[in-house]
Amino acid sequence: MSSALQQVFAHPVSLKDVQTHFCPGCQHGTIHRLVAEAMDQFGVQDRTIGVASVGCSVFLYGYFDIDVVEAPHGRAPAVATGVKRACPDKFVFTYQGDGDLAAIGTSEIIHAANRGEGMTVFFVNNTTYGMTGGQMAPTTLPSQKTSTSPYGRNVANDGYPIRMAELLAQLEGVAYSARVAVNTPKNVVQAGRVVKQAFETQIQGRGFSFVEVLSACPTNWGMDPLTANARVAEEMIPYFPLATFKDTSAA
Amino acid sequence: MSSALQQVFAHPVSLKDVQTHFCPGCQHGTIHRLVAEAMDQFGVQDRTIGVASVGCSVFLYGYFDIDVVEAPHGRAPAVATGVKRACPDKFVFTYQGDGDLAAIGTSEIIHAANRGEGMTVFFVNNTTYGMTGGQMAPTTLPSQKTSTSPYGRNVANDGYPIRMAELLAQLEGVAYSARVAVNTPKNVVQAGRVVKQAFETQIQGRGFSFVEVLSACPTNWGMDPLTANARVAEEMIPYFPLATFKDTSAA
Amino acid sequence: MQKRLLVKGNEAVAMGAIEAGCRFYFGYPITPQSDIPEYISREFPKVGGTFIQAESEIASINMLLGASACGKRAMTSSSSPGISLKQEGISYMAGSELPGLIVNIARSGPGLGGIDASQSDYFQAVKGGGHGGYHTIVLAPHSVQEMYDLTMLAFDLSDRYRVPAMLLGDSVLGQMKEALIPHPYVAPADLPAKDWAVSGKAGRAQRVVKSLYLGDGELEAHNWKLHRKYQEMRERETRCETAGLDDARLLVTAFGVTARIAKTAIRMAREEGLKVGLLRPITLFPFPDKAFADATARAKRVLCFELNTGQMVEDVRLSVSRDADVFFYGRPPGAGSLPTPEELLAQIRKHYKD
Amino acid sequence: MQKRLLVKGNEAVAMGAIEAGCRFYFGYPITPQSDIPEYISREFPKVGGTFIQAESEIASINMLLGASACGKRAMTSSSSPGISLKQEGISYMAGSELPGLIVNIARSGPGLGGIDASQSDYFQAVKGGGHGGYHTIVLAPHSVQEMYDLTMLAFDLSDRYRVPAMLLGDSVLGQMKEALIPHPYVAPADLPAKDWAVSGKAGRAQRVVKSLYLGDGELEAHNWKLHRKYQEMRERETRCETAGLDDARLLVTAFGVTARIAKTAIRMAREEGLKVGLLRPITLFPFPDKAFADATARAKRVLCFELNTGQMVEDVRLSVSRDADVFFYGRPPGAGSLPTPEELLAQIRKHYKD
Amino acid sequence: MPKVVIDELRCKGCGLCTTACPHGLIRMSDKLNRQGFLPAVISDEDQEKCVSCAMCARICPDVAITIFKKVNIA
Amino acid sequence: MPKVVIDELRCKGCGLCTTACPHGLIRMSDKLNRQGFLPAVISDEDQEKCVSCAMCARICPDVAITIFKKVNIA
Amino acid sequence: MNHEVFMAGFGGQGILLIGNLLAYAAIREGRNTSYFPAYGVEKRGGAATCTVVVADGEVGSPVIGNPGAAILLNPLSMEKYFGRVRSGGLCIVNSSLIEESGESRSDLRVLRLPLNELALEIGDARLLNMIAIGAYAELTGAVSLDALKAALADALPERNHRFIPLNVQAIDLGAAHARAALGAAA
Amino acid sequence: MNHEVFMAGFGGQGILLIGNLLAYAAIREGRNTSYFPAYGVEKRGGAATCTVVVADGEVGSPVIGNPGAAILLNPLSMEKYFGRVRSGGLCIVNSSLIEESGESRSDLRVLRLPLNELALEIGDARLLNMIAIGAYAELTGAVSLDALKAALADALPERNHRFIPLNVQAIDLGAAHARAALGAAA
Ligand SMILES: Cc1ncc(C[n+]2csc(CCOP(=O)(O)OP(=O)(O)O)c2C)c(N)n1
Ligand SMILES: Cc1ncc(C[n+]2csc(CCOP(=O)(O)OP(=O)(O)O)c2C)c(N)n1
Ligand code: SF4
Ligand code: SF4
Ligand code: SF4
Ligand code: SF4
Ligand code: SF4
Ligand code: SF4
Ligand SMILES: [Mg+2]
Ligand SMILES: [Mg+2]
Repeated sequence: MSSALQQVFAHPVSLKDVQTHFCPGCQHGTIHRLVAEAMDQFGVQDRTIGVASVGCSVFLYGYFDIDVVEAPHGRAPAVATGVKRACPDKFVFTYQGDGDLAAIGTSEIIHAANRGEGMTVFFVNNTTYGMTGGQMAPTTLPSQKTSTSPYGRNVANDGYPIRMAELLAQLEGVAYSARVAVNTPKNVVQAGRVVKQAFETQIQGRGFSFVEVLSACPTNWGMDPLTANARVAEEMIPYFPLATFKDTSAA
Repeated sequence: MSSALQQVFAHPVSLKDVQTHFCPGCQHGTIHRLVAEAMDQFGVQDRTIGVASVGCSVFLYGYFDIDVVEAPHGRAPAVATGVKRACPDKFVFTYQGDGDLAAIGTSEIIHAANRGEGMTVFFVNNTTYGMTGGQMAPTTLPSQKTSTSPYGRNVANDGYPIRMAELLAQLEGVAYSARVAVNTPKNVVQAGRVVKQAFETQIQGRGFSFVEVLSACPTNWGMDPLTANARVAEEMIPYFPLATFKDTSAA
Repeated sequence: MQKRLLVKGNEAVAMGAIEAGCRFYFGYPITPQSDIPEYISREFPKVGGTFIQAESEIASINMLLGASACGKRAMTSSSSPGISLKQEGISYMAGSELPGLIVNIARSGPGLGGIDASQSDYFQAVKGGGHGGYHTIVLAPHSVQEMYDLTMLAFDLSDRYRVPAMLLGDSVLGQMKEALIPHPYVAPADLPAKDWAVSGKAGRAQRVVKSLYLGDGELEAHNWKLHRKYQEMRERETRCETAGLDDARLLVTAFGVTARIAKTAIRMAREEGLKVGLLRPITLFPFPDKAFADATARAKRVLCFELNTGQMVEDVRLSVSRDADVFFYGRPPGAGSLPTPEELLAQIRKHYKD
Repeated sequence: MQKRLLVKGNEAVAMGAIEAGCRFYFGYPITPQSDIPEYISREFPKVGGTFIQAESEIASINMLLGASACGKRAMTSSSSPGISLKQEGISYMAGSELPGLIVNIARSGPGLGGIDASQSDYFQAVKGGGHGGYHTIVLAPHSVQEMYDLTMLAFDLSDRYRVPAMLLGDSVLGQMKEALIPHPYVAPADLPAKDWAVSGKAGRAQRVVKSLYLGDGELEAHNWKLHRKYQEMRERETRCETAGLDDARLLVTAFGVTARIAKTAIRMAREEGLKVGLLRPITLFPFPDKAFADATARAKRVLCFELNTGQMVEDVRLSVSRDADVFFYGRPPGAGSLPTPEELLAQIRKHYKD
Repeated sequence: MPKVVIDELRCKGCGLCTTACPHGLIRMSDKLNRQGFLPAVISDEDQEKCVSCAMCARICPDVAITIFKKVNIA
Repeated sequence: MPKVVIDELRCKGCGLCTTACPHGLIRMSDKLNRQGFLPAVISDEDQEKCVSCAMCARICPDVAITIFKKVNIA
Repeated sequence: MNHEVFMAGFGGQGILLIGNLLAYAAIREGRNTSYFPAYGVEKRGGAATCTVVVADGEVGSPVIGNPGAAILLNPLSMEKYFGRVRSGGLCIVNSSLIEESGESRSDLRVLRLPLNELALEIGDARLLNMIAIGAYAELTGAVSLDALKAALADALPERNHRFIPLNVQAIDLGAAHARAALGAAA
Repeated sequence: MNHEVFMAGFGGQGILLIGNLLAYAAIREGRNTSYFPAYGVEKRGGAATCTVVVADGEVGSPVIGNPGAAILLNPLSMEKYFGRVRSGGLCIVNSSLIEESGESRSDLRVLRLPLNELALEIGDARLLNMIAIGAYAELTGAVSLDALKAALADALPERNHRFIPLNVQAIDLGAAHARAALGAAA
């Protein structure tokens, strides 16, 4: 009896083997990996059409080795509706930031969800507009300083951070809605599970599935990656609880 | 001791004494009256700015004797935000149909509500696009036939009727959200009470207030006024329950 | 299929689209074009088409973008304010080289305006209402028959050049009924395969439909590519109707509904012995500039007639021979105020010189 | 206030707006103009201004509409794709005769394109990207100082004519820093009172701000009224910079950032002894057509230079004297590919004739 | 002296008031008004039976009904 | 034979893996890599202590870490 | 020859139906035709108007400023449109609702018919529109009465085809009254 | 006289700061100037570049295809931009990171300085940018060293004003090395 080394953690096949443009400590990378892993696991890479949104994740097609359509800012759920209706047998997902999905794209996400479009939406909530330099997002926390809330988000003027996973769970077309984080290995594992649940929801044709992922944006938070990562647990999770808000498979 | 006649029900002062363009049995007229009565009661006619939307109620300025700004279709809450911010001491309201508010204007209503804008929104839900000839609205009931759902609303393709009063009540900026109907004298009285509650919410500066009113559209439902009115109780109220979903004054 | 039917203009568009194999419609109601979605919502179930009444015009154009990216013939329709809302999406489609049909049954503006016929959206359609200096193919029918025929043509041109196409009608053309002779759609044999469409990458390399070009010089190269397509279209795809050019001393030009009025006025003028010709652009983009240059090499006077205060007249001025004089007669749209043939005849008399 | 400051173009816009008394800003982030909302969000609290980061560009333009209807000086800013989204709202403002400032720090398109400087939004800005055939005032700064000065002017013109105004810049003008000499805003003494603004009808008749005109002939009359305003502006408000017109044999014309490049190229040409002049439109609408007609009565050759494939050149062609020749040199925008003065100089040499 | 005044010109003949009156006092005329509608009417006799509860007025979408109540004056 | 393979070129030096390793086996290098980052490293000695739990790999946003596990072969 | 007719009334008077009918009849006769409806504010009750052109050659403008003929069914239409009818033209006026007012025109043939009453004679108040169009066809010859009657099958929805005989009766009644009036006038 | 300089490096090397500094110095001297920065994809780390023009007359184009001078701080910048420097111009190259490669140009003055090491000499690695700009000013005379030093108060945020002396030292060090190289080359 001898021993050998077996690979237990490897780069997913659906993810291209390239360097990303993401900043150090940016968790878009982690979330990309989890989505790619699910694609691998369900064997859908070859029949997946991804819809890229406008935000730091705009280069989706540079990282995922799949067919991709680029949507205008906020409109990914509408574009994905067109895609899914045209190709009902494909696996269709959007990947959107919080500015994209919860601000300019509010109508599109609500109505795609309400129609129960058979798509999966990955929603990356980093409490800011990453790509454009850290402006206030609909999910920016009260008192959080951003480049357009330089004195801290003032809820009286700017409104309240929106909890999208909870809001969408209200809609009848939604089959699955959950919120996860990727700030600890444990949370990453749980996030991976939820991502796969969402995939399954679509593959089983149960309706619209939605995964909100809390994510760090060290660059625009003005923090080093470790501090930024710590903020996820300290400030974000208390406001944005991690939970599954709806799962029709459980019903 | 002699007897005389005292007027116990009169035309509100804030409502112009003119014939409306509404169809026979259309309850936009009733809702106009209730809003005008509240204006009279609170004495705000002279400091009210109404924001008209695009729908059968577009001629707001023809009926209410107040200053009015006309908004593009769906954008009344954004226009009203500009108005209220510019004139914080005025009473500002929008009056919107279900196509206007729950379809094209979804983003605007959600974010105005979420910001807690100190405005009042009257939302007339008649399960159809009245002005444009009876197309399917976001609130069209399952199986309801309209000119764009000629075989009846198919929820699998068209999605589900949205319950706006409940949805908005989820948002923190919302101080008051309720649904009423005007299909019976009793419901009209209750609707009047709720309208006044909404006025009070704004006048007390407590945030965003929202009143959804179920309303008949005999013309586009293809019914005579009495049948249409009966449908409100038979089909609409079961799906759109009459209730106050949020009232921060009660808290 | 040789029967003459009495058909509404809007329905002719829907019929033409279905006949041309369009099976995806995304739209939002707006007068005076709602007959299009209404007809399609009724007929699509019979042919297996997908009809979605979107939550907005913006969602519609982006659903169109998505379906088109999958290689499907797809369309949306709206009227002026709704078309304004689609401008970002149209620009994205142009940048992504996606075909697709956008129908504008134009109404009067600006703003909410009214629902009467208008030609005030000419600039928006032809010069590009969206950002970035792209073009769409713009076809201008002037009869119910053309509403049908040009809808089919629009799909073909759009697919051939991978350029979004717009059919620019107006309230009158949309709401009127006339005789229509439907005829079967025959796909041009040489339409290029849609080898760019996404479908899942099984058995081939990844495909990406996008308008983002950030690499050094990439966007410039992409824009030159688009520009070359527009030039090619300018050379090969201009279409117009002409009449009386042989002896015309004055040329009347108009598109769409005003061309109808012009035809009556020209007939009246000819009856008076005035040698008046017609040059009716059918493609507004590409604009039939050579036709104007040729025609004005002889007829040195052109009267441009529009239901606006002067838009196409600029393209006419840019197209005519240098020594030709271009006159304009137009009125903005407004309730119950369509110009009459008599009114135009008076203008013809005014500008006519033997 | 005579100090020369080193200021970024975007910030100069914000400074100019604050100085001109603008206290309402509504906008949505987009590169390369986000410095404007960032500056304003920082400075407005100090002057009692209201800054709202709206949920979208559409919400922004409609908040602007609302604040403007109340008679307030208000503004929004964005960049190309965002400006496309505002077209319906701009059309409504035009139709409702509402003033207000819309800043477009244009970037390259179509679609998502890139964030480099571009002049491909000329048509959209000048011909009306929205429906209904309206116009907005369009001012084209070419320096940081003008970003400041023309912002102030834009508010004044907009208020005077009750026409929305657009400041059309680009990435380079927005991102560059130059010397700025701030100066106090002085309101023109003859600005008309805003006796149309809503405020609650206390003590007076109802006021309505709207663009809907359904009565017989009402909309046509309204549109003629707008048209007359545009004509008045054409007569009174065109502005341009000229140089070397006395002896110029070739006129170079360009606006905004390309005018900067043109100035260097013209200097180089003059050094070579070529008599080259400059005509730089500052108002793109109203377009300085008389200036072109006058200048080309002498210099018979015009070279139009744009960062696109040919847009302003159409207005130039429509403006010059009939026997003048107009040449065009342009390149579409694209990452890292701004044309150089040397490149333009070569074109000058090519088209120059003594 | 009428307690219920129905403005014939405003009435669009929808009939809602007829169902709202708890005493069934209102009925529809069979004579078209100038707008081409059959307006609501109440007979003199029924005026007497009216309790001025204003149910009919409240439900009228066209604010076509005004209600008076008999009060005793000291 | 390494259980933990850190791709120096992919690593952006965020340090998240250092906090993720339950045994504190990973530390940051003090030598810049070609991208100008200080990459994560693990010493040969620590490779031995590694339990191949992949915590470090899971948290790495740049998928810069690959994990191998010693298995017995019959 | 070209025939243009403008028709107006309030919703429910069946203006659009007879406009359609006339256009269908023209198609049946192999002529060219255009039918153009116009409503009030977007879609809803209220006023309804339409213009029909019947031509042997190409139909030019489908909207006519001064039509050669008009059918006016209610007072409001009379007020708004009577003055627009082209000199030398024809106007059919529903005298049941439109009182003989001060404004009259000597340059027109004006046929006043008590359409509501005539319709009740046949037994259905809704047939007033058919009486009007029958009179129009008879007076102008724009289309033949036969074509008009045949076109009922095109213009009416299937479920109303059983009423075709009644409609034919109304068309004939209108034509008869027109002939009588014509005789009287001649 | 006109001076144009293009500068490039990766984020964190302080390119934009010295670009600003140069422009502020020009303003202090009463000259005209333009400063134009350019980033990579929207806003974020990665590459940073800028162009500064200093002129006595009006500044024409703020973006220069072939600048008269360049400051290149990392290998990528060298690869992309070295070839663009105008013939007869000057290029300051950070030899700490940029290896002497095959591609050299004889039509340029190229000054290779080990900026990282020099910065460490003064005690702060971040000062490499100041050394570079000192060298540039010295070699071109675009602005005086005094103006450059005075402009530190404009370009640095208040909270960093205490580091001004250190920055001055770095500027002087750069200038000294430039002079030395100039001497060597002369
Ligand atoms: C219509 C339009 N508006 C604005 C922008 C500018 N923009 C690009 S990305 C973005 C927001 C990015 O934030 P988010 O969606 O949260 O994604 P993140 O970068 O944070 O992942 C914005 C506003 C745009 N490209 N298009
Ligand atoms: C941008 C735009 N899209 C569409 C329309 C057409 N339109 C006018 S009103 C309306 C909907 C009316 O329905 P609703 O809001 O429910 O009001 P209702 O008439 O039922 O009271 C629509 C789609 C428009 N005017 N503008
Ligand atoms: S800016 Fe923020 S979201 Fe964007 S790549 Fe950097 S860290 Fe990630
Ligand atoms: S169409 Fe419907 S909503 Fe509009 S006025 Fe008529 S009944 Fe009322
Ligand atoms: S007031 Fe009451 S009792 Fe009198 S008619 Fe009206 S509903 Fe009937
Ligand atoms: S409710 Fe009003 S409008 Fe309806 S019938 Fe009665 S009085 Fe007339
Ligand atoms: S695999 Fe586990 S034990 Fe080994 S280095 Fe990584 S986190 Fe530490
Ligand atoms: S988590 Fe990944 S990128 Fe970050 S330091 Fe560790 S290996 Fe490097
Ligand atoms: Mg974000
Ligand atoms: Mg409705």
